[in-house]
Amino acid sequence: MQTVLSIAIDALAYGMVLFVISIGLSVTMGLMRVVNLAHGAFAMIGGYIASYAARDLGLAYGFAIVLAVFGTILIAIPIERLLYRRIYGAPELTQVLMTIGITFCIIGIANYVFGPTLKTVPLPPQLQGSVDLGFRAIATHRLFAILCGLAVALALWYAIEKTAFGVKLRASVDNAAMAAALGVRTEIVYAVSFAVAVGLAAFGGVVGAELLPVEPYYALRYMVTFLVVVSVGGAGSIPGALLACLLLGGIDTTGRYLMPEFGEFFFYLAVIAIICVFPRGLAGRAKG
Amino acid sequence: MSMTTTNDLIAERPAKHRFGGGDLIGLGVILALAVIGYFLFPNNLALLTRIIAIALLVLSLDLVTGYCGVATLGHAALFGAGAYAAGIVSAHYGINDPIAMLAFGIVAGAIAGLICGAVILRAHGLPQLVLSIALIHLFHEFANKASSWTGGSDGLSGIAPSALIGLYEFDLWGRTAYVFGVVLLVLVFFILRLIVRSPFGMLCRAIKEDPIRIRSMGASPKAALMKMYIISGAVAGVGGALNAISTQVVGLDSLSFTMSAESLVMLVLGGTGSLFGALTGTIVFMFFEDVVSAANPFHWLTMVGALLIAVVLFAPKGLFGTAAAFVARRREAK
Amino acid sequence: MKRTFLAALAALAMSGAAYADTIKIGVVGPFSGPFALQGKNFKAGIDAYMAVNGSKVGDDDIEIIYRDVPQADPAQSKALAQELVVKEGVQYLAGFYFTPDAMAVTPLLEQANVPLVIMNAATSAIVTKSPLVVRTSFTTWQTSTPIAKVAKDAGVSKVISVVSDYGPGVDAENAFKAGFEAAGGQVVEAIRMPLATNDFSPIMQRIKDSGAEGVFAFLPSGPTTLGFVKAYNENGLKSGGIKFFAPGDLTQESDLPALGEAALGIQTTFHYAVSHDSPENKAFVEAASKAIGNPAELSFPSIGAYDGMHVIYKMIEATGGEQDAQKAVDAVKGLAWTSPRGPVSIDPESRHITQNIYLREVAKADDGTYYNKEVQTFEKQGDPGLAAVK
Amino acid sequence: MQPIFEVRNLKRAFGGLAVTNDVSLSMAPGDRVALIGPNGAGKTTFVNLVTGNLVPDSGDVRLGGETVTGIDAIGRVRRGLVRSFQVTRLFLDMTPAEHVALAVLQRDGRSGRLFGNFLAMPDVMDEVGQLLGKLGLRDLMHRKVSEIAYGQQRLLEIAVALALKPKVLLLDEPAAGVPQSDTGRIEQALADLPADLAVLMIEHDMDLVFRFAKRVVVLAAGAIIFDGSPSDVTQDPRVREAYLGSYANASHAA
Repeated sequence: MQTVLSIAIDALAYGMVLFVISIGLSVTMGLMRVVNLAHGAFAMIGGYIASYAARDLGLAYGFAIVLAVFGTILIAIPIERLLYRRIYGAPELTQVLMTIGITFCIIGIANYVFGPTLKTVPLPPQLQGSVDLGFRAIATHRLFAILCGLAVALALWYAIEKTAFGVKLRASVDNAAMAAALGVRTEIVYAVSFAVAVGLAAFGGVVGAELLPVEPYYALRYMVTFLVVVSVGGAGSIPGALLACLLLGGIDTTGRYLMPEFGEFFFYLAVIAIICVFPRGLAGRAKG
Repeated sequence: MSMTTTNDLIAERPAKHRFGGGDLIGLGVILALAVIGYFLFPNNLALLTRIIAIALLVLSLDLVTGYCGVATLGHAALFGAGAYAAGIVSAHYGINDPIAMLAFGIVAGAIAGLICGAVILRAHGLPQLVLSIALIHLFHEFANKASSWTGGSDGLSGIAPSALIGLYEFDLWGRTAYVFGVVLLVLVFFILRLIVRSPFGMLCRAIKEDPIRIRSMGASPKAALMKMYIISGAVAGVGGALNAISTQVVGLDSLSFTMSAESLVMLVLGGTGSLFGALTGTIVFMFFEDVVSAANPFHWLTMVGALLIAVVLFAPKGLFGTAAAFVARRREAK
Repeated sequence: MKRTFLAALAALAMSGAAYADTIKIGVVGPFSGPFALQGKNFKAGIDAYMAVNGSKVGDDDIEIIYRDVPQADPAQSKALAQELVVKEGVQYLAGFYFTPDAMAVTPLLEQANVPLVIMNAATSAIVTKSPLVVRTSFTTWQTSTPIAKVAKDAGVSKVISVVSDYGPGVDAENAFKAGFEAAGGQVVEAIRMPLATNDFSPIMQRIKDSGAEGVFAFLPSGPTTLGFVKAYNENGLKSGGIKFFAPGDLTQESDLPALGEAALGIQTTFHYAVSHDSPENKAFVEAASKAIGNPAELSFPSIGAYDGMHVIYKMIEATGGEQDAQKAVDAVKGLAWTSPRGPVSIDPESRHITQNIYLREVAKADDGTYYNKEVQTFEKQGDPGLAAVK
Repeated sequence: MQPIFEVRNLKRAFGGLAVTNDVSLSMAPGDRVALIGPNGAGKTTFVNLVTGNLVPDSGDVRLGGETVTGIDAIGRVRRGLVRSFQVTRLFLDMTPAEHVALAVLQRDGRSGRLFGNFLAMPDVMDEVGQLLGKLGLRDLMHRKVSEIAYGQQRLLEIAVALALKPKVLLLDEPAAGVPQSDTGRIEQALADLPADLAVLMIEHDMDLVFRFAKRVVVLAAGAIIFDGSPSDVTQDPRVREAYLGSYANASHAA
C-alpha cells in the first residue's frame, strides 16, 4: 500500500511537471494549429534567463521566474512576426521544417553564448529540502511544481472558457474568416496566444529545471516527450493535456518502478494503445 | 472508330506523360551526378555512398509521406531493419555475399514496413505522427535490448561483405561500395518511377487527396497504403543494407528518431511528392551539412537551421518543388 | 586504368608524408549536439598539449583537422575517417567519443596505413579489432572495478546496482559485480534503466525497497546524472544512510557546479580528477583552461586527448615523419611517462593505457566550488574488461 | 422482373430518434426512380445505410438477389452499387482521364498494378475516351480537375460512376450548384445513362425530377409516404401536406 501511494505521489509530481512544460505547446498546436517543434527551445530560453538572473545576478527566485517569462516573450515577439506568421495555415510538414530550423538556430546560439554545460536555477531556501509526508519524503520543489501545474491549468481554463479573449480565440480558431468579419482582429489574437504559449513554455522550463536541467540540447532532447503528451491528450484541450500528463506520468513511473529495464517499452506501448483507442487523443475534438 | 480514338488520345498526351522521356532524363541526371561525384570527390566516396544510402531512405519516405500523405517521424525503423538484417546475417551467420545481404535487407525492410504500416495507419495527423514516434523508440529499444544479436549501443561489428559478384572487393577508397550504391539507386529510382506512374501509384495519389472518395470507388485505402508501406520498407531496406555493407558497422543510430526526423527534413527540403524532390533534398542537405560542419565543427548547426528557415521562406514547396513550379509557370507564360 | 588511378591516389596520400613538412592528424568527435561539451574537451586537451610542447615534431609541423559526429553514427564516422585519410591525407586518426564510431573505423586502418589513437571510447573490445589501435583514455571496466573494493572496505556487503541500459552501463554493472563478489560482497539486485529517464524517483523507491546498504550507479555524464543525484538526496536515501558508489563519469567536473551540494560526499573511482595534485597537472590545467575558455567546462575527455597527443608525438618522433602505422604503434608499446593524471604506460599487449585509478570524494573548496578530492590510489590498473570479454 | 435492388424494413435510430423508420424499396433494372423529401427527412441517412457507411439497426439491403447488409461500403461498390456525391469529391490534382482510368482499372481489379501506365493501355484509354467523349469532356481530359468548371466536374462525377459499370447508381443531386447554362448537358447525360441501369436519384429540383423519373419516392420523417408515378405525386394529399405545397413554389421561383 505504501508503495502504491509512493508511486502515485511520484507519478503526480512528474505528470504535473510535464503538464507545466507541455501545456503551452497544446495551445500552439491545438488552438493555433502550428506544429511548433521550437517549443522546447523557448522553454530552454526561459531556463537560461532564470539561471542567469538567479545564479549570476543573484536575484530572487520569484523575480527570476517573472524575468524568464517576459524575457522569453520579448525574444519570441520578433520571431513570431518574422517567421511564425509565414507558416500559420501552411501544411504541417512546412511548419515542421521551419520550427526545426528555428530550434537548430537557438541550440547553436545557446551553445555559443552559454557553453555546453548544465545550468541550474538555484532554489530559494523555502523550496529546498524535502517534506515528510508520513510514509515518505518528497522534495519541496516538486510540491511547488504540482501547485504551479494546478494554477496554470485553472488560469488557462478560466482564460479560454470564461473571458472575452477566450471567446475571440475560440471563434478565431473555429473560423478565422468569420471571426474577422465579426470584427475580431485575428492576428492580434494569434500574437497574444503565441505570447501566452511561449510564456508558459518559459515558465515550465524554469519550474521543471530541477527535473530537466537546462543545457543547449534541451530544445530537442525533450521535444518528443512534449509532443507525445500533447497529442495523447488531444491538442488544444486543457483537461485532455492534464489527464494525459497524469496518465502517462503514472504509466512511466509505474513502469520504471516495476520493471525499469523495460521502461521504454512500457511507455511507448501505452502511447500506441491509447492512440489506437482514442485516435484523436483523450479529449480530441471531432474537428482536427 | 475505336482504334483511331486510341491513337488520337496517345498523340494528345501531355509532354510530361510521354512514356520514358522524363525517366530517361532523370536517370541521365543521376548517372551524370554519380560520374561527376566520382571525379570531383574521388577522395570522398564514402560520403557519397552515405548520401546514396540516405537518399534511398528519403525516397522510401517520400512514397508514404509524399505520395500517400502519411505523416511519420519513425521511418528509420524500416531503414534500420534492413541494415541490421544485412549486418546480422553477415556477422552471425557468415552470409557475406553482398547480394544475399541485400536480399535479407530488403525482406527485413518490407517486414518492418508491414509492422509500422499496421500501427501507423490507425490514426491520422498529429496522433499518427506520435504513433510513428512511439514505434521508432520501440524499435530502437528492442535493438538495444537484443544486444547479443545487434551489439546494442556498441554497434554491430564483424560485418565482412565478400567481393561483389566475386570480383570487386570493398576497399578503403570505397569505390566498389560507391558503384554498388549508384547501381542500386538507379535501379530503385527506375522502378519507383514506374510504380508512381502505375495504376497503383495513381490510386495512392488519389487516396492522399480523398480516401473516402476512393472507398466509394470500391478500393480499400488501407490495403493500398499497407502495400505502399511494404514497398517503402523494401526500398528503405535497400538503403539500410547498402549502409551496412559499405560501413561494416551498424549502430543504433540507424534506428533512431534523429535519423527519422532528419530524413523527413531532407524530404520536405527537397519537396514532397516527387522522387526528384527527395533526391534533391538529400543531396543538398547532406552536402551542406558536410561543408558547414567541416568549416566549423562547433557551430554549424546554426547554419543548417538558417538554411531550413530560408527554404520555408523562399521556397515553400521545397527546393525541387518550387523550381519545378517556376519552370512550369515560365513554360505556360510562353 | 583502374590500377593507375588507384596508384595515383595512393601516391597522393603518401606524398603528404614523404615530402611535405606538415603532418596532419584527423580528430573525430562530438563537437556539436548533445555531447558538444565532450568534443570541446577533446579540443582543449589537444590545444593544451600543443601549447605546452609546441606544434612541431622535429622539422614537421603538426596540423589538426577536426570532424564532427554529434551522436554515435558509425556510417558518418567511417565516411569522415575515410575522407580524412584519403582526401586530407592525415597520418593519424584520433578522438572518437563513442564506441561504434571507433569500431567503424578499425577496418580501414591497415589499408590506410594509419594508427588510431582513441581518446575516449570506453568499450574494452575496441583494441582487439585492429593491431593499429592505441587507447589513452580508460575503459568502463577499468574505472568501475576498484569501486567494488572501496564499497566492501567501507563495510557495505549488500549493494544494488543501477545502471543506464546501454553498452557502457552493462559493462559497469558486470565490472562492479565481478569485483564486488570477488571481494565477498553481494549484489542484491541489478537494475537497468532506460537512457532517457528523466524522473528517478521510482528508481530510488526500488533502491530503498531492495534493502541494500549501498548503491552502485552508472549513468553517462551529462543532464541525467543531475536528476539521479538529486533524486538520491530528495528521496531520503542519503539521509537514510544508503551509500553511493560510482565510476567518475557521474561526477565529472563540468557537472559539479550544477550538482552542487547534492553531490557532496559521493565516492567515485576514476582515472583523472582535474584537482589532481602534481606539477604536471597544474601545467595541464592552466593550458587546458586557457584553451577551453571557461575552466568550469574542463572534464575528463581533455586528459585522454592530451595524452593521446603525447602518444602521437612519440609516434611521429619514432617514424621521423614517415607514414608507417605499424612502426608507429610498435614504438609506443610499453611507452611510459608521467601524465597529468599520474604515471601511465601503454600496455604492449593490449595497447591500452595502464594507469592509476583514484578514489575521490566530492568536496567543497574554500572558494565555494565543488571538486573531486582524491583520497586513495589504486596503482597501475590495467583493463580487466578484456579478460572478462574473452 | 427480378428486382436488382431491394431495401426491406430498414431501420436506424440515433439516440431514440428513428431517422430511417421501416423503409422498403425495390428497383428493377432500367428503373429511373427519384427520391425526394424535405430537409431532415432522412435522405442522407438512407443513402449511408444503403451504401454501407452506416449499419442499420434492423432490415436488409439486397443487391441482385444477394443480401449485402453485412458487407462494407467497398464490397457493395464492387458488387455494383455505386454512388455519386452531392458536393463533388474529386482529386483536384489529377486529370479527368486519370479519374476515369482509375475507376476503369479499379473495376477490372487492375488498380493495384505496379507497372505500366494507363496511357499506354489501349483498352483503358478507349474506354476513357468514349466515356469522356459522351459527356463532352474529351478536350479537357488532360487538364487538372482544379482548372475545369464546376459543371464539368459534375459531369466527371457521373463519368467516374459510370466507369465502374454499376448495376445500381445512386445519384446525389447531380445538378446541385451547377449554373443554369450547364444543366442541359447534365440532363442530357442523365438521359443517356445505360438503359439497363437502375438509377436512384436524390434530387431537390422538381423540374429535373419530373423530366427524369418514371417513379417518385417521397421520404418524410424517416418513412416512405409515397411511391408512385410522378403524375400522381403532386396529387397525393400526404405528400402535399408534408412537403410539396410550399416547396414546389420555392423551387420554381429558383
